[in-house]
Order: sequence, then structure tokens, then C-alpha cells
Amino acid sequence: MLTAIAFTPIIGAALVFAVRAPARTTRLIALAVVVAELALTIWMYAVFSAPQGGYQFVQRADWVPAAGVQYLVGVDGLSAPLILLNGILGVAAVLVSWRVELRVREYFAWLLLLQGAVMGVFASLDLILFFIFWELELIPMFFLISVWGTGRRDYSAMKFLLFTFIGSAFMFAAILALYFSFPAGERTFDMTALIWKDMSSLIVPTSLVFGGFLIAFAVKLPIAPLHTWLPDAHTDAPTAVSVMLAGVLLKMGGYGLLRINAGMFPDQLAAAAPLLAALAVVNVLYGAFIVLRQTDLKRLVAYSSVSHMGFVVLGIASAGAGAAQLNGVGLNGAALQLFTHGTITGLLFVVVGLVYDRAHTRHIPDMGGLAGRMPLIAAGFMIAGLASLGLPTTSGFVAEIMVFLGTFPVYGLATALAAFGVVLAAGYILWTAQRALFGPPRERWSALPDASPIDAAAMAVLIVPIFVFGVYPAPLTDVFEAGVAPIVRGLGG
Amino acid sequence: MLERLLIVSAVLFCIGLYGVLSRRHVIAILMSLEIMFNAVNVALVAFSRYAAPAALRFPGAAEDAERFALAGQTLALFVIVVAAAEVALGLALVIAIARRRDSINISDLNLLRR
Amino acid sequence: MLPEAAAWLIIGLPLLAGLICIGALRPWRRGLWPLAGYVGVAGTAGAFALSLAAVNGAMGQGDAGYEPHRWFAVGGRDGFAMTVGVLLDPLSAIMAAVVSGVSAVVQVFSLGYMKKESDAENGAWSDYPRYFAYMSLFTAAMLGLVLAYNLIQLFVFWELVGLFSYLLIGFWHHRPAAAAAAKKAFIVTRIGDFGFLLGILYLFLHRGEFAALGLNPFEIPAILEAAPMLGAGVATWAALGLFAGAAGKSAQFPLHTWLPDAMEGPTPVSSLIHAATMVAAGVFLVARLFGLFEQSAAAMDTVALIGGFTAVFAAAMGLAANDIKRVLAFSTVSQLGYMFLALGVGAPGVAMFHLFNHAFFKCLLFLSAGSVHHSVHTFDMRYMGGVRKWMPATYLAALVGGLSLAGIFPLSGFWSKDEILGAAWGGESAAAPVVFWLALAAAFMTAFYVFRLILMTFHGEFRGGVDAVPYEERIPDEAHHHVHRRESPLVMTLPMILLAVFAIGSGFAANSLVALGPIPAHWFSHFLHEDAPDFSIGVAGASTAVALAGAALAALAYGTRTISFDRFGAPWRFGGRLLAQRFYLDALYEDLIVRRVLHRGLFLASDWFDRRIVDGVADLAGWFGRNGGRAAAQLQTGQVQVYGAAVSMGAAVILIFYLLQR
Amino acid sequence: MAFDNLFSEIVFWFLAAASVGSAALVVRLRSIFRAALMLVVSFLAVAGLFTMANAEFLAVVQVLVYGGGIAVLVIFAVMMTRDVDQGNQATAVQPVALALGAALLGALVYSVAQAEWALLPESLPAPLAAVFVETPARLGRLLLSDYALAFEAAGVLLLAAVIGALSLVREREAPEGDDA
Amino acid sequence: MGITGRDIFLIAPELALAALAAAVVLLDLAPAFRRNERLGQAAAIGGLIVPVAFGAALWVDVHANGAQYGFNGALVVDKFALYVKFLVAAAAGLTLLASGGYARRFRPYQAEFAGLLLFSASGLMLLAAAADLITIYVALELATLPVVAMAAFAKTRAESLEAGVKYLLLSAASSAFLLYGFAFLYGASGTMQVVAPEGGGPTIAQALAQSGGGAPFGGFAVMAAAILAVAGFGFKLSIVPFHMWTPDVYEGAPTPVGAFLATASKAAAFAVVLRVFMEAFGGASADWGGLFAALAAVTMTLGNLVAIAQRNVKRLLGYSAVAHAGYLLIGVAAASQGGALGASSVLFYLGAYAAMTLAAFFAAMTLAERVGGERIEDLAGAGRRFPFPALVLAVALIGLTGIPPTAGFMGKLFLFNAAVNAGLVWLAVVGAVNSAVSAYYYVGVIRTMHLRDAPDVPPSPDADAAPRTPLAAKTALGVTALAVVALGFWPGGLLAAARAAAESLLR
Repeated sequence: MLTAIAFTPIIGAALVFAVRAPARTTRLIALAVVVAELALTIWMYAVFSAPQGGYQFVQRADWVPAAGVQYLVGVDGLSAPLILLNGILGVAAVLVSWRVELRVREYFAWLLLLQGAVMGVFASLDLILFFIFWELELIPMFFLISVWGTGRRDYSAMKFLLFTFIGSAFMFAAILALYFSFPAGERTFDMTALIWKDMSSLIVPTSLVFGGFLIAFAVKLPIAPLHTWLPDAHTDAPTAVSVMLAGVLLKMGGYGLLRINAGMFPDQLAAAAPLLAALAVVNVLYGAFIVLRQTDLKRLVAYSSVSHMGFVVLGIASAGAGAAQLNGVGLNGAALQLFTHGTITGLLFVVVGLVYDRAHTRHIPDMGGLAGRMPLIAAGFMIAGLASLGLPTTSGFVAEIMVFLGTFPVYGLATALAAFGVVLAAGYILWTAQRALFGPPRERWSALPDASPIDAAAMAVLIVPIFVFGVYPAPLTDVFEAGVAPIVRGLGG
Repeated sequence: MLERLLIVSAVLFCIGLYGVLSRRHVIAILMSLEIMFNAVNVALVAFSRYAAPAALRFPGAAEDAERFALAGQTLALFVIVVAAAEVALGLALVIAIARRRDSINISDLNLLRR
Repeated sequence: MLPEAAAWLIIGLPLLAGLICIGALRPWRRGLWPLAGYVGVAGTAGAFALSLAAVNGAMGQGDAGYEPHRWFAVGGRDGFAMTVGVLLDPLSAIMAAVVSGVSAVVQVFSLGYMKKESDAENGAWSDYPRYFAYMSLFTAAMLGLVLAYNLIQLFVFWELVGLFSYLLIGFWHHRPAAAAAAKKAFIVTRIGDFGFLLGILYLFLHRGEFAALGLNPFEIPAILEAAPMLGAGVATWAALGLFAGAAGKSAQFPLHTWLPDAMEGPTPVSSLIHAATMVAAGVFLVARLFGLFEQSAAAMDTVALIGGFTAVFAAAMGLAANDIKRVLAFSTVSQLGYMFLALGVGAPGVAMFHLFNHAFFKCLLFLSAGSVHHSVHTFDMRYMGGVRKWMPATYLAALVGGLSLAGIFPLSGFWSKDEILGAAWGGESAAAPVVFWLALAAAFMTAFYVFRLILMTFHGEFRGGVDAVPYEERIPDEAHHHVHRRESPLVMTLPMILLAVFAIGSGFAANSLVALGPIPAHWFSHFLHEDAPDFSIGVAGASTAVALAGAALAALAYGTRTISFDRFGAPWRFGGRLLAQRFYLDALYEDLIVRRVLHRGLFLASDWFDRRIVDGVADLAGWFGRNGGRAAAQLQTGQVQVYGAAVSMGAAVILIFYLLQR
Repeated sequence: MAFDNLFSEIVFWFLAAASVGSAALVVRLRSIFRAALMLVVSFLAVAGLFTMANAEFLAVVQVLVYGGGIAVLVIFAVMMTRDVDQGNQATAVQPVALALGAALLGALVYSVAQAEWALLPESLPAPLAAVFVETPARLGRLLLSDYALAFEAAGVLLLAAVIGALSLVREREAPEGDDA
Repeated sequence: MGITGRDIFLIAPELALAALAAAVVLLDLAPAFRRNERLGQAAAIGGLIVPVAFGAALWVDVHANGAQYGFNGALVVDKFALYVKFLVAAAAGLTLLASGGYARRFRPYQAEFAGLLLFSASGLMLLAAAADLITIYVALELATLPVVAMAAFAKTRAESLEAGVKYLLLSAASSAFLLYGFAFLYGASGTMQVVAPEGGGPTIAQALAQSGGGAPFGGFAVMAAAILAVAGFGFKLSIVPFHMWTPDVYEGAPTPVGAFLATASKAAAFAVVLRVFMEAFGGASADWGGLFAALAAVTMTLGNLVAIAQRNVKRLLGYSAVAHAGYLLIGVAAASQGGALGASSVLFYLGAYAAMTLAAFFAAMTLAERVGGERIEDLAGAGRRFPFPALVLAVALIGLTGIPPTAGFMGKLFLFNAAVNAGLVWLAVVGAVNSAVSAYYYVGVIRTMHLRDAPDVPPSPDADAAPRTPLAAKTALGVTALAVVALGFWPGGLLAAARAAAESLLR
């Protein structure tokens, strides 16, 4: 089933590219593919049994036996929700791309390939396969930003590519070091087996292996000061790509941190936790400070992502010392934050994109009074914004409170400082709303239409999970719990 | 005797190298190259004559010593042959260049750079 | 006892009403829009009816004893189990009744007041369903807050209350002032909520103690049960954190600045949210967790002192304001200070009693102000005067509310204020004597500004209303409105009359010194399982005297104009400016801290650092990459001998390197 | 043997000096023609050194191939170029070349001096006794047996080089096409 | 001992190839071939079947009987040699296939061009199988000298002639270094035998094992020999600082020459380096392992950095070749630690790299002809105008960057694998970071091609008049691109062959 999930978009991409259809047909094919994909992921999620735990839907085949590489896919509680998230965002991304007119076939092919690659990342249980999908996602992203982007798109696309690539270079070395640290018969890239290995004596200091993974994931997440690719990439990317980038690509970093750094190196994680906590605070506050100076709507949202990803790091940092007794509340919060931020920031970018489509500006001072012109879009923005600032009944709140609860007993001061980020979030979200949406309606915007049904559908696809999981998060937390529990056990809980 | 010859060879080699690196005329460079190959041959011949063939150190292979002793001279022979071929090609190139351009100064052959 | 499902319906009915308004009525046919008002009123009224039933059921009993339900849980055994439930006890029942009751009344008033929205040329009815949706949802959130079983559940509704307050303040989002005020309200209260959150986290830090007792550290009854075991240290920090949240929501110093600005919302909103209910949530929170606060003398004193100080401080600002709603807003802040003062000296029942009474008379005052505005289309008292001539009902309502607020015997305000003063007088904490005098001073000022308000608005000569306001000072939307000399419609006056009845009688009737027919003596206190407060004739006399003195001074200054403060010259003008500028606190917060220190300081520096340094380093690395390559390419001169030299150099360097190695 | 030794010493030093000196002149002389002549001198001196090391066959090949064939080719080419007298100038790389040559020479000489060579004993052991007496014959046999492969390969190489050189030198028969 | 039939069988691939080369040149004299130049191309490519078939027969033989020695130990035929021979044959064949159209501009010498290429290929094949230093030298020169002529083959172009001169002079100079190294090796050991059959006389390694000195590499003579050999081979491998000819020659020489140099020539050179260093210098592996590791780091870094600054596609590919030599050196350095992983990773990467580089060169060649320029800017808009070659170039460049799922990724996986296994984690990191840096220029080309719009005016008036890309060239493009992708998905087969080859090297 996971093979189908990972390859449906990829085959869809080939299909879209191969069929020389009019733009409209192409869009419909792409939509059909992502909807089918979403159905698959929902089905997978529904069938996934949280109480049973462990890895499910595992498929295993030798691939390059000489190098010990397997084709090994499967999901556990950690990846299942993220796959669902990717399915959801895929639909939103296609819907929000409805107005793309430039090289439509190529555009949707790349977009679907991107989705498929990310699916692969979440589904892979073999490190090399994981790495392959991890890298595979670069090329679609590069093209999507570079061709369909705006502004300094070349610069941004290249920056994205280089940052990620250099980061993953370290991961690559770490993967190999991990592999060769074990005696010949026991070498494996199988993550499910590696979790149970003793990592205390590797061929290089374990902390270096840990650090290699950390760097790769820190770039992706991103953790300051490795974040500067993100605002540029977001700013210049087309809407759908921003949605995917913020929605799932960043999540790959957090997922990696949880799956590998936390899952395989509990001791190193515990040792690095104070550093992570400090970085998390920096991320949250520094990101928020910068947000408050932005005048470009997308850049603003991008930095808010940086700030919010700090909460993920903070939750993971809870693994220091106290996580075992806390049974991973913080880790759960971090995982949940991955999901919720995916929907929330995805929605923010959808809305920003819709605004840009109409107003052709992202410069906030040029806006104002949009709420009267496009109430649906404004409502979408407000929902996303409020969820982003952690308003209860939206999923953002649940994740953040869990992060705080999980980490406060371990790093009280850091958590308190990071929690202040929530106040800052209120500041920048509401200030932005005030500047962009409210105020007297302007003449120049008087002809702008509100969201079309397609746009509304794109927003709705994301709004539904925000509220559903905000009001009743148990379906999500139970699954995440099943995924985090082994990590917690690894941490000694 | 071995070391003397080797030093002569080293001096010749370095003179040749100097020539290769410092002469402007393509043919002068080719001549310098020949000096380098000569230096190599001097060394090979010296080793062939004065250094103990490996076969002598392995009792079982002693009757094969001749082959080992003459290997150096053989290689030197091939060096001469190959050098001849190289020179032939080099001269062909010089002629081809001389037909197309005024100068066969190596310094002027710098269309390809950076 | 009320079945649990019915208790949930108290929240559910307004919620449903709100969802119908925003989800069903608004997007569809315009013809349905007028229905929104009735839907909203019906939902809230239903909640009110159920609340009354709950009050009835709670009488003589304690907690209704509903078990909480699992919401979600993480981390198994001693991880984090979130439960939700209804905590229906006398305190929440009476609060729910007040909230839903006042809300119902205000929504009825809004049927008339918001009518002008529906008449507006463009947009027609579009804002009407939105308004009632927000109102209903706000009510639901408030009721949810009141009935919350779990501290986090409470926090959830707490935030939602903040959200709807934000939406309602910014209801006219095209007005920059309204949008700014809404944002300010949300952010300032959120600073307080930050403390609230830390308080919750701090409690969770001590989950071990709870676990030892088999309790969940988030459930309110559990907290109250465990409070005595936690010790003063734990209680202090937890209580102070929670109090920070309460202070934010209840606009206590230093987080009070948002409330006067919040008057940018529609007047019924001000009356419901910023007078009667939401701002009382802080008081309710402290009362709800009073068992925790009690454990810490330091926390109690802090609450009392902040309350007492705010009572005076806000009242002082009320003395000089010219905007009728702002006067009332400062008054609200001041009265909330009273309530905290009462809590701080250990009298939660008294605080709740004042809250109860205050809800009626303050709501009434706001509705009166709205009613006046409906006629003169300005809130500036300098352009009013003599309005009583054509608005007798409104005048009477305002008079009743004002007298009650001023604490004139025997109106409801008198009784609760007297109990507060009595509690402070009799309080044993170190802060009690201080806050008693503060309270007394505040009583004086209250009487002064109340009478100033009434006199400036209703008495004397009419000074022109909106027509006299300089054009540029008018509210943009209302720039073209004109004064209509007429009383408000019945749909507006009726709620005022209803509230006036309460403003007169609620104080005496609900907690009377003697039994009144079916109502036993000290019903309110006993209902909350509190001891009846002592009635001291001395304290009562002093407060009445002070209030009368304040009233008299106001009458001399604004009624008969026998004295003029202008005679005091420079100190007066300085004081006036100080008060008009609200002690420059807004300037301090917004201009100095937010704009200069943060926005042009810290944030600018961060942004600069990010662009120049962090990104600069990345770009520099790229620059080095490109130019390093370019520089290395310079060696590629095209000279074959340079290449040969490189080869030789390579050989020589490696050889020499190894020769030096041995 | 003393005289023999002295004589061979003198001959060696003479040949060494001649080869090195003429080589140095090859790379220093301005006139390319004279440089070519000096090259022939150097070749002959080296051939002498070969003889001293009992490599008579190689010496003969050296004289024939280098002293004859290559030198003639070189001189032929020299005639084709203009400005023969001043043509052989140094480039700007010269100082670097000098330094590099010196450095490499130093390193090589040091290595040679430090190395512990496994020398043949003065009196040749039995298997080698005749080798250096009848070198040409034995070398020829080796070339056709043990080193036949290299021998054949060298033949192919020469063929290829001739084909390559001819293709480069011959003018086109067909009209020139585009040569972009 | 004379030459036996067995010897002829063992040398049959090279022999057949040399014969084919001669035949191609001679057949050109026939009128039919003069009239239809495709015939010559077809003969050259079709004739390759014979050496390949002999190679296959030898593989079967070697698989059954182990490594075979011929010519009294001058020739060794093992899977290692055969692997490289197949690679050389494939590269040569594909180059001929792709360059049919290009070679037409050499009229009437295109047969000579093909013949020279085949001569060189036979030398490369022999190089992989050479068992002693003499054969190695002769084979090396047999491989090199035809390329000199080929580099200068476009003799109407000054650049081409210049490339020929540069290649000749530098290759001769580095041959001198190499020979000097060989001389020292011979002097120190008393033999030229790199590998030998059982009882086939002492090899260099065996002889050196007896003596031992206090210097690195086990003695000053061996040290000098090794370093001079590194300098000499370094030219062929194009490793820094012996690489500087590479971009110039790739740029100046006819494009097929660059393709051939980068693939077949490089493969055989790495093969011989592996054999010489692992066998002859086997006792000093720690020393040369460190040296190669350092050179690898320097080579990749410099190659990649300078490539960033390039504007000419062929020149860029030249620097890319330098950088890839660095990656390959990682495998060589890893091979110093013993085990088949290092050598097999080098062999696999050589195959993968050959596919990618051939694809890149062929596509660049085709595109350059069509757009009328070799600068990167000239390729702007090529993605739309000439989708097929542009797609192939994109695939090749993505592969060269090392992004999955391509041969390049798998190749790097195995190289870094070997490095980490050998304890060279730092080198793997340097390599991986370098891959990332290389993305900058590779992807830059792709971007220009696919994302920039074509200039309004065609840069060269005859661009559109250029002949249509022949079917043969298209086939070559398709085959190489397919190989790049296929090796990314199914590296198993080639890897197994590489591993078998590497194990035969170690025995």
C-alpha cells in the first residue's frame, strides 16, 4: 500500500507530463491524482492501528544486496499522520495552482513528483531509500521555484538547493558511518533494526554521527542560523510550492530529528538537549522578532515558520533528562506541531497566494481594507493566523501546549521564553491582519473578486483538519503516541 | 657508479624539465623532452647494469635473472621508440600550426584558457 | 439536579446559534439575514433558562458531580491526560446565569441598536448575522469558561473569549481605530495569558504531588483539593501566574490599557463584554481557584494591592475623560479593581456579589450610553447636555445605573461595595488596611465621575451632538449622521428597564440582611457557601458619606457651576493632561517600548542581523565559492608551461613533503 | 686495473660533463639551430654513457635513432621555422622553471643518495656472467619472447602515430567544410 | 618461450581492435566507403562486436579458471582487466556512434579519426591487462598518441591544434615523470613485474617486501618512484595539480575526443593506477592511501570551484572531469585499506561516470551544433527548441551532481561507502559537500537550458541550417541517458561485475 502511496504521484507526474492535453485537462488529471492519493492516505490512516503500534504495511525487498540496500517501506505512528498531511496538502497545492498558465504540464508533473518524493521520505524505513527520496525532492523544488517563481527566483532556488544539499551531505556521511560501525554480518540500513542497536561505539565518535544527521535536519527544519534559505525560497516560490514547502518539506526535518536523532541516538539527544533547547528559544524569539519587521507577506509567513519550528525543536529538546518521566509529552507535542503547522502554514500560504493572485503585490503597506473586498479570503487568513498564534480549538494550540507541558519541567526558563513567542505571534499575526485586511477599503482593490469555489475548496481542505484536530485531537495524538512510545522507551522511560 | 649515473640522470632530467618549462619554441620544448627521456634511459641503463635483479634474491628464480637484468634496457629501448613516435607527431603538429599561423611560439598558443 | 447533557447545552445552545448565524444564515440568502438576531437571542435565552435551572438545582448543594471525559491523552500513566467536563457548582451556576442573562438582554437591545447596520446603504445586512454570530459564540465561550472542569479547558474558552472580544471590538474593521483597538486588546490580554500559561505549566511541574494523591493536575476540583498540600511556595507562583492572566482579562494595572480603547466596538458589545461579563472572567478565575490563592499570603496581598491600586488609578482617569464610553470603561476597570481587592482580602463571595451587581448596573449604563448615541451619534459628552428632555427613559436608566455605581443607598451597588469595604476593614492581611483606604478614595472618585457624566450628558443645555463635532473628529462612518431628537425604540428601552430593575434591587434582594419572603437572608453568600459578611454601620456610613461628597463636588462643578477647577491653574492643567493622557502609560507602552525599543530597536536589529550577518555569511560563502573558483581559474593562463610547472611543482612538493616527513 | 679504473673515471666524467653541458646549452642557447646541434652532442655523450654501462646495443640504437633520425627531423623542422637564430627564447615562466628544476633536482639527488640500493656484486654471479657480454643478442631474444607483447604494441603504436601524423600534415583533398 | 596460441587468445580483444582500426583506415580506400561515409562508421561500430565477443569468451574462461597470464607474464587477463575492456569498448563504440555526424567535418579523414580512436582504445584495453611496467608504458603511449592526433584533428581550428600541442607536450612530460618513477621502482626492486602467476618470478611487491627502509613507502627509492608515478599517472587521471590540461583539451579538441578522454581513457588510467598501486606499492598502502586521500580532497574541491566560474559547456565538463577524478580518488584511497570495496566502488563509478559523461558530451555536442555555440548562454531555451538532447543533458548533469535516482548517486553511494568503511569519514564528508557545491554549476546549466527563454535572434545564422541530428547520435544519446537512469534504479548488475573485478585484483 505504501508503495502505491509513494508512487501514485510519481506515476501521476509521468502521466501528466506524457499526456499532451490542454491545460484544463491537465489540471483535472493532476487533481484526480492527488485526490486519489488523498483517498489512499486516508484509507491507510484509517486502517493503521494505533493500539497495535510498531511498523505497519511493511514491504521489504532486496534492492542492491551487495551494498545492503533494501527497498523497505512501512509506517508507524510517527510517519502515518505526516503521510496523511502530505496527502491533504497535495490536494490543496493542486487546487491553489489552478491559475497557473505557464507550462502547465511540466508544472503539475513537478508538483506531483514533489509530493511523491515526500511521501517516499515518510514511508522509507531504509536509510538509503530515505536519503534517495530526500534528495529526489530537490529537483522538483528547484524547478518549481526557478521557473514558476517570482522575484529573485534563480537565487532563491539555488540557495534552497545548496543549503539542503550541503546539509544532506553530512547526513549521507553519517548514514554510512552508521552502517559500517557494525560487524560485517550485522550491517544494515534498516531503520527498524538500527533503532535497537547499541550506538555507543561507532567507527567515528557517535556524537559526530548524531551531528551529521542534526545538521541535515537543522537545515531542513530549519534551525537558526541555517534558516536563511527559507525566507528566500518561500518568498519567490509559487503559491503551491510555498504550501508544500512549509507544509511538508520542513516537516521532513522534524521527522528526521524524531525518527533518527531521537529514535536511534537517545543518549546523544539527551546530551544535546540543552543546546537544542537554547536553539529552540533562539528560533522562536529571533524568528518572531524578524517577522515583526517584514513587509512582504510571504516573507513574513516564512519567518513565522522559522519561529514555529522552534517549538518542534523545543519539544524534542524535552528529551533531555526529564522526557522519560514525562513519557514523551514534549516529543508528542513536537510531532503534533509538525502536523498542525503543516496545515496551518499551508493555509496561510494558500491565502497569501490568493491575495497575491488578485492584488499582485505582497507588500503589506500597499494593502489594507481587503477584508471588505474578499471576506472569504480574509476569513481564511484569520483562521490560519489565529491557528498560527495558537488559538484554542485550532490544532495549533494543542501542539503548542503539549510542547510547553512536556518541556517546561525539563527546561523551565527556555520554555517560558519560548512561550513568550506565542505573545509575539499574536503580535505579528494581528498586526498583519490589521494592516492587510482591515482599515478603509481602497479604491484600487475595489474590482478584486473573492475566492472562487476552487480557491475556497483549497482553503477548506486545510481548514477542516485545523478545526477537527483542534477540537478533537485524539485521532492524531493516539497515532503519534504509538510512534513516539518506542522513542521514549529508548530514552529510558 | 650507480649513484653517479643516477645523479647525471637526475641532472639531465631537471635540465630537460627546465627546458620544457622555459623555452618558447615548440621544437625546443620537444628537444628538452628528449633530454628528459634520455635522462630516464640513463637511469634505466644504470639500474639494469648495477642494481641486483630481483631474481637473484629469490633462489628459485635465479636462472631467470637475465630477463630481470635486461628489463631496464628493454624499457629504455621502447622509450626511444616511443619518443621517436612522439617527435614525429610533434613535428606534424608544428607543421600544421605553422601552416595556419605565423608563430609557433608556445606562448602564443593560449586561445584556450580560464 | 440538571442532567449533564443539559449542562452541556448551556454552552451548546449559543454555540449552535452562533454557528447557524455564521455558517447557515450569512453565506446564503440575504432574505435570511434578519433572522440572525432572533436566532441569537433564542440561543442565549435558552442558555439563560438552563442556567436558571442550574442555579435552582445547585441551591443547597455543592458540586453537581459530573465526571470529566477523556479528551486526549499522551504518555500513558503519568503523562498528560486531558479531560473535559462540566463543573457545575453554585459559583459557576450563578456566573452562568449572569452571563447568559445579561447576554440575552444585550442581544435584545442589539436587535434595535444594530438595525442601523442593516439599513446601511452598501453591504446591506451583511454585518448583521456576523454580529449575532459573534455575540452568540462569545456567549458560548464565556459559558464554557465558566463551566470548565479542567484548567486547560478553561484556558481554551478563556482564549476563545479573547478571540470573540477581538472580533467584536474590531467589528467595524474598516475603521482603523477599531482594528487597532481590537489588536491591542488581544495582545495585551495575551501578555496576561502568558502568565496564565506559565501558571498552568508550573502546576504541571508539580504533577508529582498530584499523582501522589491520585489527582490530575489540571482538573479544578483536584487543584482545590491538592492546594493545601502544595505549600505556600508552589501556590504563590501558580497563583501569581494565574493572576497575571486574570489581570490581563480584567484589565488590571498594568495591563488595563486595552479596555478604554476597546470602546471602539459597537456599544452593546461594550456593555456585554467590556462591562458585564468578559472582563469579570478574571475575577471569576481567581474566585474559582480561590482555594489555591488562599494558600499564599503573598499572592493574596498582591491581588489585593493590585486591585486596590487599580480601583483608584482607573477612577482617577475616569475623572477627566470626555468620552462617555471611556468614562464607563475606566469605571469598569476601577470596579474590577474593587472585586480583586475583595478577593485579595479573602472574600470571594463578596467579590462575586459585586460582580453580580456590577454586571447589571454597568451593562445598564452602557446601554444607556448606546441609547444616547443612537440619538446624538457621538460619545463626546462635551457635545451633549440636556438629553433627558427627549430621552426620559434612558435618563432614568442611566440615573439608576449611576447611583448604583456610585454606591448610593439602597441601590445594589451600595450593598456589594459596602461588603467589600467591610471585608477590607475586617481583613487580617497586611494589605487590608491599605486597600481599605484606597477603596474609600475610589468610592469618592466614583461618585464624582458618575455625577459628572450624568450632569454633562443629561442636564444643562444641549450642545449640538454630532452636528457640533468638528468634521475631522467624527467617526468616519457616522460623519453624515445627524442628531435625531427622539427616544430609542422599545426594543432598546425595554432591556434597559429590565436591567434597571436589577440595578435597583439585585443588591438588596440577593444578599439582604434579612429574609425577604421566599428569599432567605444572605442568600447569595450562603448559596456560594460563604459566611454572611458582617454589616458595619460605620463602614456603611463612611462609604455613603464619601460617595455623597463626591457627588456634591460634581454637582457644584458641573451642575451649578459654582466652582471651576480652572482656578487651580497650572497644577490643574497638568493634572488634567496627566489624566487625559492616562498617566502616559499608553505612550510608554506603545511609543516607547513597542515602537522605539522593540520595533525600531530589537526587531530592527534582529532583522538587520539576519539580513546582513546570518544571510551575509551564507552569501559570503557563496561569493567565496564563485570567486575562489574564478581566482583559481586565473592560474589557467592557457600557457602550457604554466601547466607543466604545476605538474612539476606538484611532484616536487609531494616529494619534499615526504622527504621532510621521515 | 688501476689504470683501467682511472681511464674509465676520466671517460665517465668527460661523457657526463659533455651530456650535461650540452643539454644545458640546448636549453639556454638562443639559436634553435645550435641548440639542435647541441642536442645531438648530448645524445652522443649519453650513448657513450650507455656503452660504459654495458648497454652497447642501446647505445647503437641511441646513435641511430636519436643522433640520426630524430636530429634530422628536428633540423628539418628548424628549417621550416623562421627566425632560427633568435627563436629559442625563454618565457616568463623561466625563473619558476629554474626554481622548480633546482628543487626537484635537490629532492631527487637527496633521494638517490639516501636510498639503500641493492647492488650487484662487482663480480657478476653465475646467471649473469654472460649477459653484459652479449647483450644485443639476448636483448633481441627477449624482445621476441618475453617482451613480444610490448614489441608488437610498439609496432601498432608507430602505425597509429604515422596515421595520426599523416592526417595532420596532409592538406585536405576535399573543399573545406564548416569547421566550427 | 615463444608465443603460443593461448597467448593470442588472451590478447584477442586488443588484437581484434587494432586490426579493426587498421581495417577501418584501409577500407576507406575502397570506393564504396569513399562514397558513403556511414559505411565506415558502421564498420567501425559493427566491428567492435569481435573484440567484445572475445572479451566475453575470456570472461567465461577467467570465470572458470581464474586469472590467466600470457606472453610470459607480460599480460594478465582477469575480471578486472576485462571489466575495464568492456568499459573501454562501450565508450569507444558509443563515441563512434554519437560522433558520426560530427566527424563529417573531418572529411575526408573521418575514417582515420575512427581508426585512431580504435587504436587508442586497443591501447587502453592493453593497459588494463598489462602485467609489467614495460607493457604498461607502451600501452599507455599507444593509448595516448592517437589521442594527440585526434585532439588536433580539426586542424582548421587553431583551438584544436593548440589542444593537440598541449596534450602532446604535457603527456610527454608526464610520461617522463612516470618513466622516471618506473626506473626508480625497477632500481629498488630489480624487476618490472607488477603481477605474476604463481611461480612466475618475483614481483615488485615481493622484491620490495624483502628490503625495508626508514622512509615513507619503505625506502627513498620507492618513495621517489611512487611520487613520480603519481605525478605521471596524475596527468592521465587529471587530478590536481596535474589536471590543468584537461579543460583546455576538452574545450579545444573535437567534442568526441573529450568524451573519449573523459571516459575510456580515464577508466583505463584508473584501472592501471589501481593495479600498480595495489600490487606494486602494496606494501606501502598506508602512505599512498593518505596521499590519494589528500589529493582527492584537493582535486574535488578545486575542480568544483573552478567549474563554477566556467562559461563554456565543454570546458565545464572538463572541470567536472577533474572533480570526478577527485571522487574516484576517494575510492582509490579507500582501496589502500584492502578489501574489495574501494576498488569495486571505483570500478562501478567509472561505469556510471562513463554513462553520465558520455551522455553529457553527446548532448552538448548535439546542442552546440544546433544552437551554434558552446557557451552556456547559448543553450538558453534549448529545452524547448531541442527537447530530446536537452533532456539527455539534464539527466546527465543531474546524474553528475549525484542526485538520485541516477547512476551518479549510486556511484557516489558506493564510493563514500568505501571511504567510510576505510575510516575516511572526513573524506566522505568532503566528497558529499563537494557534490552539493557541484549542484551549483550543473543545475545552473540545466536552468539555463530549460528555464531561460531562447534569445530572440539565433546566435548563428547557420544554426538552423545545421544538419539534422543523425539517428545514430540519437541512439547514443538515448542509450547513455537510459543507462544513467537504469543504473540509478538497478545498480546491482554492474556492481556485481565491479565487485568480481575488484576481487580478482586482490585474489
